[in-house]
Amino acid sequence: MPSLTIDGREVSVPDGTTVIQAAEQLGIFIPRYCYHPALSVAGNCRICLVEIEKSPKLQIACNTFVNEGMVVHTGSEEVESGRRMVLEFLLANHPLDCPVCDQSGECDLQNFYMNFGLYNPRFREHKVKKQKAVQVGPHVMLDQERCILCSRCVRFTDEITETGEFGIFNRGNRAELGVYPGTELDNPYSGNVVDICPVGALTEREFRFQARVWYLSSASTVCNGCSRGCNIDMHYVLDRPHLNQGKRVMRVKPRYHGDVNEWWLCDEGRFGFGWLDEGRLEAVRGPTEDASWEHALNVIAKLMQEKRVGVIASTQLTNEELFLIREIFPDARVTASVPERPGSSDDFLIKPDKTPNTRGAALLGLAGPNAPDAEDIVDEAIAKKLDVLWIMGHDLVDLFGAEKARELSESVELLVFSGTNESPTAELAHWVLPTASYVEKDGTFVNCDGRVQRIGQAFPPLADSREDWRVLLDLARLAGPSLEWSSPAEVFRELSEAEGAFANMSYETISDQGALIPSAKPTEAAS
Amino acid sequence: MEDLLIKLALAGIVYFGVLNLAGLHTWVERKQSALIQDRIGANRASIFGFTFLGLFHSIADALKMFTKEDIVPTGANRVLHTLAPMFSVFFALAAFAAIPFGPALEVGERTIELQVAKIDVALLYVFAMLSVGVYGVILAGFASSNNYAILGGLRATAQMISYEIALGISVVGLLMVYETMDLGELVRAQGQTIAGGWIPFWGIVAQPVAFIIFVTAALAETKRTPFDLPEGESEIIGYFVEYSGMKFGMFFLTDFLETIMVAALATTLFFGGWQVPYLQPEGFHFPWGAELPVANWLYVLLGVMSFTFKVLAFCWLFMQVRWTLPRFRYDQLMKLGWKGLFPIAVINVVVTAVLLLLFGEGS
Amino acid sequence: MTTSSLIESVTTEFPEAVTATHSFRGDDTLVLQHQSVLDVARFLRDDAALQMDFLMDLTAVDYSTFGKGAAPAFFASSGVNVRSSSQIPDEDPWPGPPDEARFAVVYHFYSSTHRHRLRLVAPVDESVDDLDSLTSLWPGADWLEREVWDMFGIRFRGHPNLKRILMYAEFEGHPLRKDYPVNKRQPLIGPSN
Amino acid sequence: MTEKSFLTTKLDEALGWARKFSIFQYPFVTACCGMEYMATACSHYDVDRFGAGFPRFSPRQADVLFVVGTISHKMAPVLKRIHDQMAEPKWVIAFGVCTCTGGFYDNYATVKGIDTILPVDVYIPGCPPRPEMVLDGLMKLQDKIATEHRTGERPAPEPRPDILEV
Amino acid sequence: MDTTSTPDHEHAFETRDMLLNIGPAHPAMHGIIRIIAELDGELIESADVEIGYLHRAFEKMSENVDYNGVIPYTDRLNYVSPLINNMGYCMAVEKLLGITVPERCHYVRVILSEISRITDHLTCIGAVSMELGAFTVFLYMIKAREFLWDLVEKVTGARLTVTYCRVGGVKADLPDDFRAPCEKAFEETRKVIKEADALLTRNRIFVDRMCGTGVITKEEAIAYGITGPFLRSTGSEYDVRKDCPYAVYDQIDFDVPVGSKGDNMDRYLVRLEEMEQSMRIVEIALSQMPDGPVLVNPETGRPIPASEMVDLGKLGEISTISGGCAVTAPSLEGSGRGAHPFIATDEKRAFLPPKEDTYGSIEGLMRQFKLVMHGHGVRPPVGEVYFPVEGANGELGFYVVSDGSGRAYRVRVRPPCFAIMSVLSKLLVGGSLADMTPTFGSVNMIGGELDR
Amino acid sequence: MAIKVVRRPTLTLWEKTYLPQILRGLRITSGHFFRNLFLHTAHVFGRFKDVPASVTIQYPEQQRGLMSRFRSRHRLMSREDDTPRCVGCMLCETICPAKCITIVPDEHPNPTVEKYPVSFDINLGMCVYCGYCVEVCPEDAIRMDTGILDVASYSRDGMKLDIHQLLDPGLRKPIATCNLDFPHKCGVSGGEMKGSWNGSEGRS
Repeated sequence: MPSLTIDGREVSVPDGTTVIQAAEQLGIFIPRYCYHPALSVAGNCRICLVEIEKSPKLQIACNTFVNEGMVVHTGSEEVESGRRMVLEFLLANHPLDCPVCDQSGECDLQNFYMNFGLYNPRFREHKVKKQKAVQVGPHVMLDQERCILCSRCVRFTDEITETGEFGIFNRGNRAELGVYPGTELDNPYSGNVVDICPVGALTEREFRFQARVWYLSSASTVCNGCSRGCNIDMHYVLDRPHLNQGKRVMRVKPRYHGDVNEWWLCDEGRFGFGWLDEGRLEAVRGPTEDASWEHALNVIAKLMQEKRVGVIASTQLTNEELFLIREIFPDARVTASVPERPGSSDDFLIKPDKTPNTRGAALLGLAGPNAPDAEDIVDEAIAKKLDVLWIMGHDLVDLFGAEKARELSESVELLVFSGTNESPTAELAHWVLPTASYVEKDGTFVNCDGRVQRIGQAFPPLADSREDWRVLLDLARLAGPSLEWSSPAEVFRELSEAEGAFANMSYETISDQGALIPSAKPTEAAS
Repeated sequence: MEDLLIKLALAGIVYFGVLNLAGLHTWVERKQSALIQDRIGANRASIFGFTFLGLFHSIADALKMFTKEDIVPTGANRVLHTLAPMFSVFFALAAFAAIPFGPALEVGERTIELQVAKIDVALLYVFAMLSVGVYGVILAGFASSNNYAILGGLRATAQMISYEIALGISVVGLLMVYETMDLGELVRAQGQTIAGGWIPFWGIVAQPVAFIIFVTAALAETKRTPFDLPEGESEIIGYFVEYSGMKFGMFFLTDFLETIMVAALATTLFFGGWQVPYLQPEGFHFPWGAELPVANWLYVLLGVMSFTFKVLAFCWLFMQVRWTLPRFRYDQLMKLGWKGLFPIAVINVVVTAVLLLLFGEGS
Repeated sequence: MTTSSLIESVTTEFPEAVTATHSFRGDDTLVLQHQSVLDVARFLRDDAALQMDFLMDLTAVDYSTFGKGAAPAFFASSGVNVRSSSQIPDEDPWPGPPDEARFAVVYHFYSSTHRHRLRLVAPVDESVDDLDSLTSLWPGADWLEREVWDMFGIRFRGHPNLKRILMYAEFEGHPLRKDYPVNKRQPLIGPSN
Repeated sequence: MTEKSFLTTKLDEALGWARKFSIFQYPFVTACCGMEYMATACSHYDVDRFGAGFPRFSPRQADVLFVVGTISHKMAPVLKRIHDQMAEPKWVIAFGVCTCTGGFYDNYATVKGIDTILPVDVYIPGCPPRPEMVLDGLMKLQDKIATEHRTGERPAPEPRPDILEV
Repeated sequence: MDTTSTPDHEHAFETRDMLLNIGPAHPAMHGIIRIIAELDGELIESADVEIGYLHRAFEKMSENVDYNGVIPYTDRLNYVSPLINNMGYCMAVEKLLGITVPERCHYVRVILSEISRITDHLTCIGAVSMELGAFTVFLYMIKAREFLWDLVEKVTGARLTVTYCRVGGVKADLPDDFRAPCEKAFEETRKVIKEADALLTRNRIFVDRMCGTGVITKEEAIAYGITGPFLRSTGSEYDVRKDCPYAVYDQIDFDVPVGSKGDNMDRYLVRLEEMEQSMRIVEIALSQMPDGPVLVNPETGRPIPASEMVDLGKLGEISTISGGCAVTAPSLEGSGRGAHPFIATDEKRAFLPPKEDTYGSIEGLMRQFKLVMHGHGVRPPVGEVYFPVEGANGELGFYVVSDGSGRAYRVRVRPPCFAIMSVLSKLLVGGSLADMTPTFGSVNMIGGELDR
Repeated sequence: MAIKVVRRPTLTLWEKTYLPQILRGLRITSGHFFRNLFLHTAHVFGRFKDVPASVTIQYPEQQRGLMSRFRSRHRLMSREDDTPRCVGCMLCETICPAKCITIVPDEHPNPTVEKYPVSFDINLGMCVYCGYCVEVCPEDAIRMDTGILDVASYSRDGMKLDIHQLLDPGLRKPIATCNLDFPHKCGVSGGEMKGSWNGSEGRS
């Protein structure tokens, strides 16, 4: 354990640590372009220069291993001037692209320049022209002029996805990044190269020119695309509806979580947010024209008390909502166990189970071996053993075929559909309740590893839609003895008391890292 | 019958002239203030492409005000509210009847006095009309059921009553000098000359102090700046705050009518009315001995023109004053009226009396 | 009077009332317990060496979201800290907002004789009702305190007429509090007379 | 066209002409725009040239309500009342962006454009509008008044946000 | 016009005080305050002053825009002398940042804020005289103001809401041909002041109305925190420009006019004299300010149209354009690379680069973006400062708290007329209704500043 | 410190009679009156044309010269081929304190241009003429030098300018069809996108 001094503060780190890592432990940020903790060290950008005492020249922090008694200065005048030189070189051929570059605002060239750049440029030569706006894959655009050849993306495709599409061609100031001829950057993780690109060379095809990054607000949440539960940041814009055709969510970025997804996110999760703003249910629909929430809830509450009820809940719902369903419908036939066709999967992030909370539903007894099967409930309903059936988000037409769905809607007295988006089932339902999507509400999911993670509300529900938990609580208030809870946090508190698996958990302890369910055996190590 | 026709004709001429003059007055006021203030003033209203220096704006104003909605505020006394502006205009107009605006015209056998009503105590009549006019203002203030209007009305009342006294006393000296209350006679009396014929013996010569008092008090009577307290816009907006449309227009008109009235009075009392210097009914008698005979019609014409010119000059002066001075404060106004003008006017009368006693013809 | 002696003379007089001092960018500041504001202010005004005859300004700051502003989306993903515009240090760095209290009532004093200025900061919470009004010392504090009440909802003990001044009486809430959204409009009120 | 309707039309046109050139304004001056309002009214621009030289401080006597400057929620009822007090026919000019749309004061205290509480005839944007812009707006109002009398009806109300209940 | 309490005819014979509701829409109230006065005849027995009718949430808005974004809002604080507000705010933020600006920039700010002060006093005196009925004086004053506004427009590109100062400098240098029109405008102004002086100062009507009305003692004024001409009329000599000099006021020789009685007359005279002193300051400043950029300067290079420069820059042909000077939009005159060192601070993280850099180099372009993008911009260190300047009405203080982000955490203005207004009801009581106008007029209440 | 105590006027007895000051005042105002009257008359006869009789600028016949720096209505600069110089970098939209600029950018087929504004609207009803947009534009694409001052309008919508009007300051009315030959989607220009989106518009 060598200990060293960085900017006057002492730290002990394991052997083989680099200076940049040691500094990070102290919370000292050393600028970097080529260095990325997940990738091998290349040491070619030279921006991470630090001054190490007794060393004649400035050293790059990313490739210098710590020694006992090392004294490092990261902010001295000499260091800054060294970095200034590096920046001068990097900018010498950089095009004047900030106005059209999607990266400006989160561009490390801009950031570092502002901190210690050379404000009055000395380099006054013609810039080398290269190819601009090359589409290298279905999701990624490349601008060779902006590239600073840090090779992060090359290393990513070589080391993480091991697909190796990228390469650096030519030499000197003609060197340029590109994909190998005949290949295309189409691996399922291609979006990640955009994240790791420190400048605007690689940009997202989908996000391209939709909004400037400084308009974006960010909310941290968890991807609902599969049971992996990757941590993500949802970037959205609410106050500029003229952008991106009025869609609120602009893009999704992975959020670092060492045990779940590290820095990465699959393309499916990254670009699969379109449904949040498209084809949404916006108003309550019912048998009458002037359907309203109050009306709908009254009808449902009334029938609920008197008739035989079935609920097909969804594993897209949060634990709190599933718990509420269980509490509110004690006598009903309730299940969240719906046979979905397994999707694609790999051994990196993507899981075959495409819903985020199967594990949670199972813990609450709504899914898994003990829970009734959805198809059975539907059959019971068709057989008139149930009068009221509430479908939460599932598309029965897709699951059991149009014929059966139609039969169902005719045989039950009341078919309620609640969900976020239009679906064929919604057409058949008697009452359609628009509910909030997962970014519009608070709650928790349990991922495949048994990690309880909070999703957190990013923005209020669209139009007249309401969060499921709010709907359920309102219903409970109308139907029977009132539940005293008024927020997901309170529901969760109750849940943690009621369910052993969630014992001693609260939103505070979950925080942004999630909490492992003690009983959950780590089925597989997170990669 | 013929007399009646002549009277009617005279009345027609006078009121046509006065009302037009009042209309013109709005234009003059606008243009004059514009000139004083380095502006241009209204100049864009045009009929068939002619603008006549913005003269049509006055017509537009009148037309518009006639057709503007008339509002009687809730809580106001409807009858009094309607009556007040009419009061004002009526008495302002009535006063003009006694003003002689030219020498007697001889048509054949007839001698026509250019005066609508020949009243022996014309001066009293005019003052009476002016005083009654204040009721319009008081009623307006009272009937509007608005605190600002009441304040305006109260101020107007106090102001007019206080200044009326000074006004009345200021002309007493004049009466003593000319020994008549008939305005026609008064004017004729001012046709004499003194100092060897060099100076016409006008009221201003006979009573210079009275003139200043008279003009000041008369300005106060007309509520013109610097005495525009009843309508002091920046303080209380005015007694007519609740008036709209033509009723407001009437107050507006009254304002100008009274200005003209006062100008006419000042002319009549102190500037020899229709007298032209050195012009006697037969012709000019210049002090250096030259004479120039003038026909009667020319004499009358010159007289009327002289009168009109003098009135206009006074109007100009009043407006010039209006655009020059700030406004008095209420107590200062009262002080000026009671402690300034009133005693001076009295002293003036006494001095006049003493002088007349010593040097007068009667002595 | 120099900076240090100005602060010192108050600290020696009120050793337990003053909780912190600094003079960031040359502005002498005393952080006080709010109970002692009246006494300190009286001392400032009457002490011959201080003679702070002007109460220049009286306002408050809602520190409830200080340093908790939502990070813009791009910082979250880039991971890069951007330095503040200026790194020009001050000899006496600003110690930061008062820790526990939500609000800080800020007084600026000036002495026309000695030409020195002093800032008093009194941290208070919403519930505090023993912050004394300075109206007894400076009549000019009347409106200033009313404004603080109006904008922040901080009460002053002994104020003769603590009612809204800038907003209308029907207005609900205190707009300069950080939890009041900037464009949250309330229904228009009808004519009040 | 019959003789009579010809006459009334002519009369109406004359009336339109009169109203166009006799504009007594009620300046409802609240803020910065007042400075430019002064500039417009004074010697250099001389709004009197358009027959709009008389500011009447009684709404009863005014034809055009000049709303000059930001209207706050506290002020809105007063403005509304003054508009109600004005005698017909009356027009409203929104002077400056604060009155047009609320401008950049989009906050708890301000009204987002006076057209949310009154009908507005002419909008003069600018912050504050230069006197030339004001005179231009005034001429547009004059056009509107004349058109109104020529065609016999007030031009259809312009689209504007729903009137809020006051 | 807004009135209360209809008289009750039934009790007409009881003597009662009349409750008069003056404002908020009243010609003398400049629109935006309301005085509920109890009248005994013409005497005001009690007066309740209500403000807030122009509350536009300046302080709240300032927390929601970046540092330079506050400047347009400061224009509209005291909208009669916006440049002083600009200057006060910018200097407060500069103090917070710990940066200084070039000397010429200081002089430019001083010149413009003194011109603003003249326009403010012109408007104030004009308004007072108008309300006293001397309408012509008002028109003369506004006429003179128009000449001064021409100067302001020439420098800043706007007549009233100038948005001229920036954190760390000013938007543009003075134009080369500034001196001559300035002299011309001052000549006109002096003429007007002389005329106004002749029309008013020794006119007994005016003197009677101004003398002895709205009297306040020095001690009272200080207790109310009153500053500026209002305080100086009482004989106190407190003037921020002299007592706590900022910018270059300590290098300029000028007099502080003070009164003796503290009545409306004194305030009128002090303002009249202050205009003269302000003109003197401008003249001195013009003569002793350091020279600006030399126009034919090899440094500034040959002129290239801005659009050409942008296109060449985009094509990477830097060598063609480097060293050239951009011919920019006319509203950006005087802010080019040549003028930049004279009007802007050295601190590059606070001030936009000259247009040549933006158009012609990636460094300048990045700096431009960094200073504009939300969350980047000018980011002062955490801290709080208070910075006073002498506004037209008195001490205009800006208290700025920063939490280190791109937006101010709190901006507080110490509005000079707030203090004066708080004493107004006291000044009115005992006077007559007619005294209200000169007293209120001499307060020179500016709604934007009072209510913010 | 230089203190100057202002001299209060002490009126002489003669001045206390009001008269001297009235006369003096009348002299001044009459001076203006007669001077201007004389000059106006002289102008009618074509004399002394170079001495103005009044300071009034008779807008609209007479236009007061604007200072070169004056910020008037905006315009968008165009390239040689009449397409806008604007690349939709949105700095102006960002800095605009009034949020009166709305830009919808899109991809331009020409990779050297890359980005262009599909719509560029300025709501003059919001604009405060601060000039920040011109100051921050890195492309010299927007200027405020048209000198257009007749911006008054009969409706809120009349104050909104779309990209066509901004490109051609002479254009007063929105044109129905697009005659610009750059890939400009006329369909979405103008005010269509504004406010149509649910939930974003705060209710006032």
